[in-house]
Amino acid sequence: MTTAGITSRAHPLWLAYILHRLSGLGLALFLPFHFWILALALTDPARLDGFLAFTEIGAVKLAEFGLVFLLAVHMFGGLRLMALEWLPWTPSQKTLAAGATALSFLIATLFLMQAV
Amino acid sequence: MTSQTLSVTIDRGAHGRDVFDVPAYESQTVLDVVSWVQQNADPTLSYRFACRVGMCGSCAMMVNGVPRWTCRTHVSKVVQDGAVQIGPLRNLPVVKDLVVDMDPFFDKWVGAEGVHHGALTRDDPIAAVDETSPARVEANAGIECINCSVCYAACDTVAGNPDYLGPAALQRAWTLLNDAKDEGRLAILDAVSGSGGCHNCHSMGSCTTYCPNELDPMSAIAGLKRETAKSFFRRGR
Amino acid sequence: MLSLRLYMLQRITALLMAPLVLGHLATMIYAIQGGLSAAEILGRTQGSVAWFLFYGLFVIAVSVHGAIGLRTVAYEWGGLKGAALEAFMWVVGVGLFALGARAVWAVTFA
Amino acid sequence: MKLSDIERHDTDILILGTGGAGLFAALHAQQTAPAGTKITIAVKGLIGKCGCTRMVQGGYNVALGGGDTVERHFMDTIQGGKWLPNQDMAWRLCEQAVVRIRELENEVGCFFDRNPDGSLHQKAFAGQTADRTVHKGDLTGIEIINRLMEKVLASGVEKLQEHRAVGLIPTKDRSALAGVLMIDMRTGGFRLVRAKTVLMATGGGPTMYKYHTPSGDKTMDGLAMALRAGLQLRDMEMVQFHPTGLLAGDHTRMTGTVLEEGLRGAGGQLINHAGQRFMFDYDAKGERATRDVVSRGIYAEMRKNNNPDQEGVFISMSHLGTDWVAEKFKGMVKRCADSGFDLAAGKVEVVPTAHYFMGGVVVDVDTRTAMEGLYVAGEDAGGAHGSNRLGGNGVANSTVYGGIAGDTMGRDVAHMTLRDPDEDVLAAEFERAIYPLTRKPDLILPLRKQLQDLMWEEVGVMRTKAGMKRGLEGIAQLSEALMDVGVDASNLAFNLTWHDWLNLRSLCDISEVIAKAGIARANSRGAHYREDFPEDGGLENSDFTVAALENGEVNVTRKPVQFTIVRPGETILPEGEPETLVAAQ
Ligand SMILES: Cc1cc2nc3c(=O)[nH]c(=O)nc-3n(C[C@H](O)[C@H](O)[C@H](O)COP(=O)(O)OP(=O)(O)OC[C@H]3O[C@@H](n4cnc5c(N)ncnc54)[C@H](O)[C@@H]3O)c2cc1C
Ligand code: HEM
Ligand code: SF4
Ligand code: F3S
Ligand code: FES
Repeated sequence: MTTAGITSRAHPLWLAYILHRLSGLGLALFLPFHFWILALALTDPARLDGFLAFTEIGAVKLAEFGLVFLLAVHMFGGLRLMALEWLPWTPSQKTLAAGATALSFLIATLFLMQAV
Repeated sequence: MTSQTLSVTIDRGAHGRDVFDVPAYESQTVLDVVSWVQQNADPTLSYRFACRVGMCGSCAMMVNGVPRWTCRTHVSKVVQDGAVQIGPLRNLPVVKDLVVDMDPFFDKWVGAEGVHHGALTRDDPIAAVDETSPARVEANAGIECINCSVCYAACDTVAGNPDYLGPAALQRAWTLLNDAKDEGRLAILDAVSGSGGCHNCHSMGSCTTYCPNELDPMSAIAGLKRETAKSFFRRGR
Repeated sequence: MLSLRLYMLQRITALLMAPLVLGHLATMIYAIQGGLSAAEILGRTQGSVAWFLFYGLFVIAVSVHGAIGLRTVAYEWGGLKGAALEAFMWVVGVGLFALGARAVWAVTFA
Repeated sequence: MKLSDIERHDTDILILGTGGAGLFAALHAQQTAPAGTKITIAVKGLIGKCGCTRMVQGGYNVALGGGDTVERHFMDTIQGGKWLPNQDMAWRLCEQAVVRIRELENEVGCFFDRNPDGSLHQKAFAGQTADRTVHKGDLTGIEIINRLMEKVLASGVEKLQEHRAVGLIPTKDRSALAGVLMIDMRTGGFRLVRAKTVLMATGGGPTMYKYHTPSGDKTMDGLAMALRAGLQLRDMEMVQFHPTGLLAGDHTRMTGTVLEEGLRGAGGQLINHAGQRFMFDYDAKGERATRDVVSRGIYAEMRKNNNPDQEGVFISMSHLGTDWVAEKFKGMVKRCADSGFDLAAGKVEVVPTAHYFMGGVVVDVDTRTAMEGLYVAGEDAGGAHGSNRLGGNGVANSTVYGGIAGDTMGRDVAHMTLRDPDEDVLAAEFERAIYPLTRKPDLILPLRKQLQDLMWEEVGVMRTKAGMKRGLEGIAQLSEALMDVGVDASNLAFNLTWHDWLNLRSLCDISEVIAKAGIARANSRGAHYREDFPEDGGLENSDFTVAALENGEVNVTRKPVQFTIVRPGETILPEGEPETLVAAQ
């Protein structure tokens, strides 16, 4: 009940935290699926091709983009975190947080642009 | 001013919520509002305070869902459309109404070795301390903590992880680690490396954001992570 | 819940993965030019010790990293404790590793 | 609730209160008591988080060389107290403070501010002839109490938090203390704790004044209990007013809280309703005069103005430079800003505010009282300060004597046993505490306000016999009225309103003693100023008041001060010592 108040007043560092967690969760949920598809190369190359062709479809493409985005967000979020924890600390971490997210977004978008 | 009133909702745990109309004044803190209710409207309302000037850290509550020291929170800062909602501090067991049991907070304070480990005695002279030395500056940064538990209430890691020592206790440990007079280095590093230690912190920074004294437990905890990581490579634990 | 050891493992695997992820992303960006096909993937990776090591390391790191990460979330948000929590972590870790190893094997030496 | 519902609990050493005195006693008792001695600490709030030691701003007086000596500290204390202090107690205070500060720094781990060369930084409060006050910024109390608190929490003493002592229960023959009756505030239940030795360190607290600084939990409970137990109380007319308390209206708990002394020291100006500086009309030192003098100056201006819409005077800092003030007095400026006042650029309305109580239980230099098994230290004990406490001597007193009490109890406990309580007294104290639960509930606040106004008007900064007589009558009426006000007894758990009633009960009882002692002293000394007797009555003939309950009546007598170390007009400083070592401001 009281949690709501805190989150509704979320500040940049908390947003960075929740983004990192959700992206990590998303990745962890996606990964088994990703592995399973790749393993099709062993058992059923035709179906793998089927899936890969699938990626040309808009919705799937968006999902793929989402995954890369997750990976980028999570990775830069993670690197941000480790910088925060281990490098002599600068007070401008909010900027750092924002910067990292922006950078990851940039890369993801780049990816998308390349892909189309 | 007295013609105006505030609509004050107070969370009373199992008894639900009560709404009171409280006269508004120019100089009025959230603690004053709560006191007015107890002194004039509902004599059974329970809350805790002592110093009334932000020194004792016993009056913290959730105000509109945010942890705050109530004696130093002017109503005008929190009032929204003439209304305020007040509840007991988060992450601690409620004794009654707005009173929480702070023992877990202090047990963890002690559990983080948050106590001076000295080798000198009263028979020794007072050691010279260079206040500008980096270690002292670092130690000094967290010294004004009033153990109000606001950071502890703000932290979602505490909410999800009952073992987590929490920001204030870990900040105290960091202060001691940097205190040249303290001899408890290994004990502290062990205490903050255990299952409830600093490594549980996700640097979500709510502690630093809400600390009423503008302290920065998040950075203190980062300091602990650094030192424990170093000692991990050196000592292998 | 996170002891120093798990924390370090999580961070070390994260650091390890950073270049791997970048490498993986770069390959992907390069590879999807003109569409993906099973043959294309296999053509690149089949029989390559380098790719085997690359993705093998990736899989090990991600299993360890993901398992520890999910353990934290399961504890904080799911209330999983004690032996159940440890079991959960191991199942996730071993599961991810098994699936990943199979995939890597599939695209390299199978 | 029945008498038989009282839970019974035994311990060896019981400590009431967790200010500097209580916490130090706990640490020292552990060091001196035989192994296996059980130590229990009971407190009205949470350990270390209530009381006034935590609120100490300015600092801790101790002579640490650089020209300053224990002798000089002692002479300042005696002169500041206008020759009324118990000289042996004052001496011990000054002498032991030197040990205690090393203990705080070395064993307890306190941080204190340093000079560039690494030594302790010391400054001078008004009334001191040397830079003597050790401090941590202007939050010295937080540092001292937090460090003590964590030591005590880690030491494993038994904790009875939010336990309010309501009665001292003696043995049948009344010669010794058997135990203390308490209310477990969290449940509303009663607990009788028997102990071989008990330290009372509940810290006085003159909160019966309209404007007051102490924390809300301090309401003279200890002295009221001691009075009922038949103990002698000395110097009870001596209430110290701090000149600059915040004035923010009577609906806020901020009113009365201290604006620090350093503001005046740094050149802060006091401005009256007409916009004029006035302190030089009263004293050559202007705003920098001692607390009692400035308090009286402000009070006189307030009386001259006599305007209910603008009661106080103003403190103004802006001429010193807004930025400089904001930087130098960061904490104070922030505190004012949180309450809606601009200290750095604007002016803030202030009034004298009741700050400290010099009076207290008669004890010996080892904190023993006339009652075997009962020890008293800190603000509850009388004698060390006489008629006026120097800024910085308060926390020194509570920590020094708290430690001594712990040592003394630790040694005495070895040859003491648990005693049986007088069940009649127990029953009476119990009845007294539950009395309001049997009456028809009504508001308590109006009575408390009336008492506070009355004490402020008639037994406050300036006093006359006629005024104090009116005060006494008023107190009697309020006391009676209180007995007609009941408390809703449907839920006694954390029932603050019940405790408000008990607080007011203690305050009424001690207010009466203050007024009677004030009448008994027909001269002016330190904090006690008689408009009808402005002279000091001759230092050679100094005597102190002693109040005690006799046949249910408060009776005040006077006893001559024993000049055991130094006589008025003399000094123990070596010949040729300069009057003051503090550079003139
Ligand atoms: C705002 C302020 C600033 C001050 N600044 C200075 C300064 O700069 N230098 C200086 O030397 N002095 C200063 N003083 C004075 C100093 O704080 C006191 O002299 C000293 O701390 C008293 O210590 P104590 O241990 O006797 O009492 P306290 O620290 O007041 O502790 C009393 C304890 O007893 C408890 N208690 C009360 N009633 C009961 C009961 N019925 N049952 C159980 N427990 C009870 C209280 O809850 C509290 O824990 C200041 C005081 C105030 C109010
Ligand atoms: C370069 C790549 C990666 C980096 C740098 C990285 C970094 C991190 C870091 C530092 C944490 C700790 C967060 C904390 O303590 O708050 C973390 C948590 C986590 N990671 Fe990663 N990670 C990476 C890749 C992955 C991948 C591929 C997955 C997919 C399984 C993943 C899943 C998780 C999960 C589930 C968490 C737990 C989230 C939490 O505790 O809030 N990570 N990551
Ligand atoms: S760090 Fe800040 S919020 Fe946390 S307990 Fe200390 S003062 Fe309160
Ligand atoms: S809010 Fe909690 S997660 Fe860490 S940064 Fe502060 S302790
Ligand atoms: S009452 Fe002490 S901090 Fe608020």
